[in-house]
Amino acid sequence: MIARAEPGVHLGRRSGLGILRATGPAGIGSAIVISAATFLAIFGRLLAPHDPNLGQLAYAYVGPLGGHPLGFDGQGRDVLSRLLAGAGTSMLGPLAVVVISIAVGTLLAVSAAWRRGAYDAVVSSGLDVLFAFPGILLAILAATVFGAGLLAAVLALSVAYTPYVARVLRGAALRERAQQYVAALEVQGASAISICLRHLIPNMLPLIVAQATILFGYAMVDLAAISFLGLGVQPPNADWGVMISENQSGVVQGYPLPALVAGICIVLVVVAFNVLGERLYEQAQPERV
Amino acid sequence: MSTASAANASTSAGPAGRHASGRALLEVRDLVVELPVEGSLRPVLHGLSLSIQPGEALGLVGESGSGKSMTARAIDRLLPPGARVRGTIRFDGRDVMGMEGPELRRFRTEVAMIFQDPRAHTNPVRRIGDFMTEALRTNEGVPLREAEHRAIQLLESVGIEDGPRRLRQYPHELSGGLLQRVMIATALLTRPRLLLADEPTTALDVTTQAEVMAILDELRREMGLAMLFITHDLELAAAVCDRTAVMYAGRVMEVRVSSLLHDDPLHPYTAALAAARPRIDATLPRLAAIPGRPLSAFEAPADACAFASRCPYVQEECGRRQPELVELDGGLTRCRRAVELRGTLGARRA
Amino acid sequence: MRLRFLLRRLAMLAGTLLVSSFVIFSALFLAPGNPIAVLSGGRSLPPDAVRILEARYHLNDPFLAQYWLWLKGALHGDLGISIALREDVSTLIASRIGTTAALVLYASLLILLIGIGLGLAAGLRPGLLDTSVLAVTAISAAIPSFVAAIVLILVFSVKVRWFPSLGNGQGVFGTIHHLTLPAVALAISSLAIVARVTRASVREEFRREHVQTAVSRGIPHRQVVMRHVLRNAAIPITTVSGITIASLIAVSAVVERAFSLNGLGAYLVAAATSKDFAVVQGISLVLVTAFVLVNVVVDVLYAVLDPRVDLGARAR
Amino acid sequence: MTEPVLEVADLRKTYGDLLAVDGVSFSVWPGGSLAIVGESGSGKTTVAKMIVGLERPTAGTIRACGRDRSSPARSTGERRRRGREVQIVFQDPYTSLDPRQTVERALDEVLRLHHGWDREQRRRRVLELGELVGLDARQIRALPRSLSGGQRQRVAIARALAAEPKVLILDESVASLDVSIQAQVLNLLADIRDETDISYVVISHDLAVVRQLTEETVVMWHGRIVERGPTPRVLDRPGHDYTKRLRASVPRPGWKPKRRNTAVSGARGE
Repeated sequence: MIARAEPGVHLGRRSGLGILRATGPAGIGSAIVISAATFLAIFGRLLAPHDPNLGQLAYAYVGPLGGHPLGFDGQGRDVLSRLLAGAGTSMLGPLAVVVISIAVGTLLAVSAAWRRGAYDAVVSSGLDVLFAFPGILLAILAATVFGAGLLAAVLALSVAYTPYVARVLRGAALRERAQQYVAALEVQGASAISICLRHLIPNMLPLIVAQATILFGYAMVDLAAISFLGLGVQPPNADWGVMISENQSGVVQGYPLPALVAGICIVLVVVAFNVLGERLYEQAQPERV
Repeated sequence: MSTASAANASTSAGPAGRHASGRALLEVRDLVVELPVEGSLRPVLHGLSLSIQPGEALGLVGESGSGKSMTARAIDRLLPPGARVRGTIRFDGRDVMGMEGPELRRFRTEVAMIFQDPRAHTNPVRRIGDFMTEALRTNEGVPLREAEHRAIQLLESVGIEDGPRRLRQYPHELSGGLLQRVMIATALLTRPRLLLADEPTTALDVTTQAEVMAILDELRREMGLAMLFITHDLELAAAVCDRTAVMYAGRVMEVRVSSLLHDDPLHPYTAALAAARPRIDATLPRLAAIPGRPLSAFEAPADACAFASRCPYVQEECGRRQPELVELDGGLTRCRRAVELRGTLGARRA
Repeated sequence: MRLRFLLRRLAMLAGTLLVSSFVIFSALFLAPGNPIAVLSGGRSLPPDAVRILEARYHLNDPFLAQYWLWLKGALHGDLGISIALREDVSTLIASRIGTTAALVLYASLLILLIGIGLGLAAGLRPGLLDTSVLAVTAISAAIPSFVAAIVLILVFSVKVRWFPSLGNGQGVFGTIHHLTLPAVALAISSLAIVARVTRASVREEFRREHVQTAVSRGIPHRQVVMRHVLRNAAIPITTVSGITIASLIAVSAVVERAFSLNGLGAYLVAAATSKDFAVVQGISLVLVTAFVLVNVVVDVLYAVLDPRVDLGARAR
Repeated sequence: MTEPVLEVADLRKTYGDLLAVDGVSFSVWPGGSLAIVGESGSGKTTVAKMIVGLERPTAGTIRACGRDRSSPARSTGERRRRGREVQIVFQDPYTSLDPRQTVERALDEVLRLHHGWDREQRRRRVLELGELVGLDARQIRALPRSLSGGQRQRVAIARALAAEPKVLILDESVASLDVSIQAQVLNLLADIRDETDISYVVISHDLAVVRQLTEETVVMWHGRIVERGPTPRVLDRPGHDYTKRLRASVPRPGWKPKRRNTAVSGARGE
């Protein structure tokens, strides 16, 4: 008699593969790029044809040669090997940021939505203060305090991203909390923890995954930027952000290849995460019936 | 009993049959609407026909999925993109389906629509005054001051006295009942000839509903306005409409003069619907529930009676052929056994 | 009512800044390493010299007293002395803030004009234009500023030599000339994000029921678009543009480094590397203040645009 | 004379300055059925929420099965015991079930909470409950999305009954169902009461539903009870002006809507 909006963020119980199929060709293409990047992140170091840190200054900024399809960087190191070796840190950093900020953000969001009232107010205003610190600024502060390095940058970005995660998920948690099945379980005498773990969070999962996917792209850009500034991954360790920073002089000298390929890798992976995240987000939106 | 009522009915406002005297204001014939759902087209209306005379109120009653809302939307050409429509809709003799641009807009000013959820159907960032007078100022070039004056007058006639203050408020500052009155006043402001009211009181409390219905009824009669009144409440439709059409699975099952609907329904579905409601004046030992659940238009078979699977009077033949909508006792019915069952279905009221 | 909202928002702003300043100060206070060692450049000093330095920098005062001194100074425009350059931090900031402000302003204009323009065009005209905007913005949203920087330098200053690759430039036109590539690099991904959100908001508004009401009343399409679709879409567009522009303030550091611009961000990074604490504290405070101020402006704009915002309640 | 199974005395709830419920008292006897009638904002749903512990009363006492439940439960055991005393079925069949859980799992979860049964015992009880509310084995294994509104509401009733409560609160539980389905569910509720000694508290704005389902009625208006008595008496010979108006507003054959001559003014009217 009344057309109703199906509330919540439910995907029902579609399998992971089913959800992926629903994201369309762009989503599937992105998933393939992400899988490839993940594979390289794990096995890149083993696949590298040369020692990524072995520099032969005589070959500085020399173009592609036999066995060196991408040529050499400013210190005469094999660009392909550095690219493959760098995939690890370039992917691991964002992964850590996403895991930490999503975990903490979900915890804060669900607990605030569950307890509401004063606790929610305290959490929300605490997050509001954190909002005042852009990720990169926090990372620079962290580098000043703890010294430059990947760990400080990852922790700083995790802290900076948490309020964003928590704000989006708090809204979703509040919507889910307002569903009548939650009240029904409370009346049954089920504990808050069991309702949150068995019902609330699983029903928010599509949104959490979408959020994590989009965040990965942002984290990758920000971490690479911090490395580019010299405050993240430290040379001679290979990392895509570091490669751009090291070889920037090559661009002005008319030899842009090492910086450019590292840039392309970053853009490719970030596009894939953005597109897939956006598609998943659309899937996680409340459906109308 | 039924013949006595039929005699009374001739005094009621609207003629019952479709071959009534005079030209119908709205004439819908064999309307088929299909909407895109997950890549394929799904029928929501199956050859729907109805007509409304000038000044007449026609009730359109049905359970969820029967297609009553879609009927109003199809008439006002408000179907979502990708919808496929066949059949004819004529308003005052003009072909509505062929209208474009200015002609379609002029038609829309002659047909006003009231929706179920006034909150969603008003722009939250525009003031009430702006909302009410927009059509008047845009389409008829009425100056703002004049338009507001008329709006205030109409607000008064729907029972809102402090019009000037209301015009400066935003929709979120008004309660649901009040906003629905504003909606009604707004719909009447451009002096339309037909009102399409889609469950205008469903979201309201019973006492508010009575008040809003009374206002609507009174003003409609004063202005000689025709109305298509959509509701799931058989009693409400029968109380405020001259004739009532009962829909099921995208089809019209019966059209009857409202005063005869309870005592002498023509279709088993109408009778079952009336009998299933609990009564306010007596506790029944058991309600006459209809088995099964209401079918949507796309679930109903095309070559059988849509109600056959739930009908207490079903015969084998009912499952073989879709019955036609035929005239009977001054009404219309889509039942193969209508003549046979005539006069026996209205068992309920004394 | 509006005034109360504004006062409330300003009080929240002051609170946020106070907490932020405390965080900035205490973080660096707690940093490992002895300030005397930094001051002396690692040489061992005679006890007298140490005592003089300790007195001058209040190193032996309790933590809160030191914070209070710093905060009081900051409020009077005194942010301490750069250890590396032996100069007033405020003076150093003043000489560099112009570049950063000009860069962020330039990039913001690009975002507002091109980003919102593209988004509106795509949102209002389904078809080829829409598809191409979607495709182009999907990629450009993923281009980090420093990658954009190397590509822009490669194409426009190394190959075609239209724009310089490094430095600030002289005079108004010189500045614009020098800042064009940095501004584009800074704006490119934000611009794409704003364009996408704009497009999505316009589409979303088109589907609203109240738009259907307007159509059902015979309002001409153009007017429906202007008064009901775009007016309402302006709310999310303003919010996302504001947040995006605020985020440029920090990212400008990356662009300043890439183009060797003499701005605040580049200076902050240099100070962070050399552990010049007073400078890091001072610039962080300035950047956080700017960031928070932009966010307040967004909040106020949001409240102005959306009458549903309860002006008495907490913002957001 | 037996004890009332549910006893509410001087119940009061304020939200800031707003008085939502004021001095509400009533008792429900074993096997009895009481209606709370009123419109939106009358406080009837707030009363229901306080009884089941979803809202905390500002003042007053609530006793069920002889035990006080005016303040929040202190232990897990206490919370579950309260769950076995009073259960509730809400209005909206679309949000009253976890969309990721099959009917079977939803019922099993509740059984596990309340009874120390093994898997086989629970499985049998799930089927019994399904049969009680008219769901077949296929529907028992289904996800809510493939069930209709009426079927979902049957699941909600089965889930409430799984705790074997003494009192079942029906908070507008049939209001959003289609007429033909509503009749089925009302008949089902009558059958359940015939077969068990359960008591109902029926919260509704629909007087016909109230007539069909209850023996006693209290009428709430602006947070207070303005009239009480046997349901047929309250509906046929209403005493309070508000009840009269409510009764007169119900559409029925021969009914014509009438305007009250009070115009609306004031900030939010109504």
